[in-house]
Amino acid sequence: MSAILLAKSVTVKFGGVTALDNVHMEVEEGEFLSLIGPNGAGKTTLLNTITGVVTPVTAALSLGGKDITHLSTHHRIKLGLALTHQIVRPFQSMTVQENVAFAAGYKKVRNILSSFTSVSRAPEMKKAMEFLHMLGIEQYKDQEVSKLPLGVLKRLEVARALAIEPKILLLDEPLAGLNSQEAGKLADTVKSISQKGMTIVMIEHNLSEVLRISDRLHVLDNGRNLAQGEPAAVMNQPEVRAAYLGS
Amino acid sequence: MLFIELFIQGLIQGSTYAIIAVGLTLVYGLLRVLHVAHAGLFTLGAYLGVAVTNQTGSLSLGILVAALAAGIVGMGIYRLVYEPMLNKPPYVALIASIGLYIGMEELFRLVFGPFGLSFSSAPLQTVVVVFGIHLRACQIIAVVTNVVLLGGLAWVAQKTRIGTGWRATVDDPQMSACFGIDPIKVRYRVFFAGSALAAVAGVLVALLTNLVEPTMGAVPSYKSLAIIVLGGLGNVMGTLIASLILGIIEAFGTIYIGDFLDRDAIAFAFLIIVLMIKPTGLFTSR
Amino acid sequence: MKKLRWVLVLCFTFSCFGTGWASDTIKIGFNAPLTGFAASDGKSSTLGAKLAIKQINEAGGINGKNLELIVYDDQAKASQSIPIANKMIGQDKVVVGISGSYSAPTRSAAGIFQEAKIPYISAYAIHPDITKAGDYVFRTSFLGEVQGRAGAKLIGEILGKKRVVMITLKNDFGKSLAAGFKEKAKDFGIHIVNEYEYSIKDRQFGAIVAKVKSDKPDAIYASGYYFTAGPLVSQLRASGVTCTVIGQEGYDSDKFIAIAGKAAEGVIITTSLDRDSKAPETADFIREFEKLAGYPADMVAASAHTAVKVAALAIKQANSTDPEKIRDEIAGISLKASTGTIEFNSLGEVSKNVQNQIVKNGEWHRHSVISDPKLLAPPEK
Amino acid sequence: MGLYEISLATGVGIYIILAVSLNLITGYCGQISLGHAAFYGIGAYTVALLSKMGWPMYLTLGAGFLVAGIIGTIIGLASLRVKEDFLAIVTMGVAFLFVGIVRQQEFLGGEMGISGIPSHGMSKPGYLALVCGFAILSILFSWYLKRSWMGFAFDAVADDEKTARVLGLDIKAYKLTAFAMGTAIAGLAGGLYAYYTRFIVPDTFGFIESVTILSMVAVGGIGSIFGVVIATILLVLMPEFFRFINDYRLLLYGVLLFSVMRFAPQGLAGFFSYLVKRKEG
Repeated sequence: MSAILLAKSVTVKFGGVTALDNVHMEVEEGEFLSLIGPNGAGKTTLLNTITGVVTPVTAALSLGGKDITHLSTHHRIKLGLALTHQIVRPFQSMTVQENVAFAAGYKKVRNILSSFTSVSRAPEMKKAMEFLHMLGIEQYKDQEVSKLPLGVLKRLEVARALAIEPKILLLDEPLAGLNSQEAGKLADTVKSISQKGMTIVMIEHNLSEVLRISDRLHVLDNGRNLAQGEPAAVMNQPEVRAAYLGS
Repeated sequence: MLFIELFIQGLIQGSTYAIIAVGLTLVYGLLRVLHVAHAGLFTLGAYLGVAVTNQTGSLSLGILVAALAAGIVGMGIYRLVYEPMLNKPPYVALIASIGLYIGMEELFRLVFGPFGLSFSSAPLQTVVVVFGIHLRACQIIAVVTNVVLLGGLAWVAQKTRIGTGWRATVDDPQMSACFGIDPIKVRYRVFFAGSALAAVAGVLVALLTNLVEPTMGAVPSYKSLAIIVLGGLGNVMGTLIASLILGIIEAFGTIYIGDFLDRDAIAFAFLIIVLMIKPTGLFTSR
Repeated sequence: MKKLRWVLVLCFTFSCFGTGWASDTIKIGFNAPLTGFAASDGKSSTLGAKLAIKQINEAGGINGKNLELIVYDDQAKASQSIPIANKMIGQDKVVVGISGSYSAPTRSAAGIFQEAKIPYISAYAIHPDITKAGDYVFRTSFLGEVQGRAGAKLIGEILGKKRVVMITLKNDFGKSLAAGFKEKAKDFGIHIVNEYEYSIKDRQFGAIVAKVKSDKPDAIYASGYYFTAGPLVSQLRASGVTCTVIGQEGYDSDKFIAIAGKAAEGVIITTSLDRDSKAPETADFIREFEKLAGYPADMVAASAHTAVKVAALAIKQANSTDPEKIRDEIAGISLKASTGTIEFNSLGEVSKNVQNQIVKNGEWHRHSVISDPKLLAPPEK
Repeated sequence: MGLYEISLATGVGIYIILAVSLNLITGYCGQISLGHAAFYGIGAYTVALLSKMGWPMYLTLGAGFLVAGIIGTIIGLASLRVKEDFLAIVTMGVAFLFVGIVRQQEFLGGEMGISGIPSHGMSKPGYLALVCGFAILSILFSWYLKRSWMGFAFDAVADDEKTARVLGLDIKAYKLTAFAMGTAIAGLAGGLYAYYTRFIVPDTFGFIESVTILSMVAVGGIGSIFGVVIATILLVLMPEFFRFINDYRLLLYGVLLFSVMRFAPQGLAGFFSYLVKRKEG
């Protein structure tokens, strides 16, 4: 199994603070990797470096074998990357279905000319229904996003990210803010998506769900690699326990 | 010799810009609103200042009345115009403010007539020769008032509790409310202070030109927008320095590149060049 | 809150009724800048025109009918005067149009009046292209170039000053004056040391004043209106510049003296309204205007008054309201008006003396008269 | 239709093209522009110069369209670097720069402007038909655009740029396209204005005119086509209807702008849909 996403010697500095110090991460095709570590370990910064939102001091990033270190964000997305936000960001002016339909039409908005010539939205609206169904929120399809509960919006984020048919899906704390029952259900949905072959990298603090659904763990602690490997084995390592419980 | 004089004239012009712009930058810092009608308060101050001085013969009373009246009108504008629009997109307040400015300009013309107002006998016109340079008392006072007022405001902003309250509310209204600072009161105080300063600037310009017209606020209404961008939004010291730099550039510009660009074009060319190099303006906006 | 929206919509629909009910008056159209930066000249010119209408109607009107002045506000903008001209011609059916406004709106209205074959008289706008619109367009004041040449003669010959600095207002008024001045400067031995330009919005002239001081000229030829020239002259004097300042009809208003105060003393301007004129037309006008308006007469009011008198006389002589006949009468007219004798050449321009006025203890007074027909001859074609 | 009505209708037609073109930039793409009159001016000056050189009308109008669009794209590039708070002020700077530069160049007629622009050669009603044709064309174009995927992309950019970028949208390209289209159509309106007045001065294309155009879009309801068209007709005709009360016309205009923004900030479009909803509700 080849590494679909490679992040080598990633160093990021914000002003004087070193957020990431020579971090190295590999993601295998089709696996479900969870990125864990205490608050401020640099998890979201690593994710943002991969998507190009944050510009690193040094880094060597490759996706599906192609070097994406110097590409702009939308180019990286076109190469098969997708990201959901820690704080949900639905399009307020659109309904739930339109949110996903817009993402589903990613081929049509790829270049200016094709976006101008294509008009029909029906196929994308239909495709959007599939993703909404996959995430179990098809009954909210015509509602304005401003009035929807957090759980639905979290699922909308995932559905929208899937709609651009990425090779690898980056989830930034998808379960944050959900009660345990909702979190469990969303975790199962995400697991089923992974089992259908989608490579997933998830940042999550809800360790019980992480251990339950992840194939592999990668642990960061104040900007450095701490450990990585099979979930149960990683959790038993003393330095991981110390990092979480604070020695 | 000529360069010194151009420099001084630039300072004088920059000073009047600064006193107007500071009110605008405070309001923008606080509410993210482009308060174009602020220039209407500048004109209102000029009219009241001259009218009261002509009646009572005392300039200081004129300035006081102008500042107080403009301050109250400024607060009224916040309450009636901007408060209901705070949650609306930015262009709503912008267009409303422009409509308000047009209305104010017309009201001045209808109330005070189209011919403009002058001092019956303009005070502070005595000429002082400072190593060869002839300066009118009002020109010197314009620079002094600017330094005193803005320096004082900057000091208040930095050192006093009210000032920190203002800056905290600019940064994060909800957070500062948790520390017992009522953001609404702060807004009223900022509108009062900013409008009063604009009125003082109005009287100063009336002293410099001895002419108050309904449309005298047109130039400051857009030029001070350029200044608050240059000076960094909500940044008092930044606004002061940006205004002085702009005044000096305009003074030298009119003489040396006057036949290529007119005065307004020089100011905005300078602004766009700065923004291209440093998109956040000369100084970091607070 | 909802009610207010309905009120807004209702009051708007009621206002849709036009005002064109028929009446037996002879209509004369008049466009002037009643709002905007030129509102003061708009008010003066409108009052000057209304005075003429009042005088004519009180004297029995024309062939038994009263004159009616249809006034519209063009904000001194070209885009505003186009619909106005069309409204005057199309709806109000004016027999003559008069411009009491600046050059830009007058130029665009002139083209429309020419096309509609209705005579159009420009009271004080000085742009050369106005009368070039065609044979239906006339001008009762002299061109910018002509007045500029008069300024050169005033400085070079009458005052004998040789080193001159020009401060030119950057609009068509200032530019055409400067062109005329430069054209004749050499003939009168004038050496132009420097020329500075300023925008109509400027009121503080610190930079230009400082530079002029370092040039040390014998005289300054500064173009502007009273609301720019007033501050300019007072700032020149305050910074120690003592040489004579020569202006033009744009200064011609008592507001100039009110603004510049003591600094106005000794300023000389080329204009067409002579305050000390013995001629009855001028003296009467000055007295009557002050009674009607409540403030002393100025050149803009006098020009509008003259233009209306020209139109009225032409209608009377044509004894008809047929625009073509009125046009022919205007072309051949000879009228002694407050701003001098009005006789048009083939291009619709006038050739009249230039009255130089000087500010003496706070008032405009006669300084000298230039009546050099060759110098002041307007263009023929 | 008398002379007056035709000239008024032609003026309304030109303003509709202008307002619809600004709506592409400000309404669809959410970029506030206070300098739109500069491109109106670029179109007018291009057509004025070329027509005086004898070029036929369709060529000059095409040139005005292209030149304004090209300069618009360049300005768009510069504006991409600026935070959206500053965008309004930078575009305002563009309005002043345009007038400031044009006023100083002799070949552009400087203060005197350019006069003697050859006539369009059509009858007045004929020219009105041409202007209305272009107006309808620009309305249909923006109506089609709203339905196309480009319109969908513009909605996303206007709604939340960061999210649109993370969904793979090339934000810069779409903003530039909106700028280019909007400024080009404004250039066309400028060309039509040049033939309509047959002489142009710099001041007609300054900051005040940009504010007038933006007010039409805002009063109409940002992003809505028919709201903007109705608001344009209202704001052009209103001063004409209130011609007889000369002294209060501008005051009324200011009050109207203020009260629409105060009481119906979503503009006429919002106001009508509010009525429709209330009827259904």
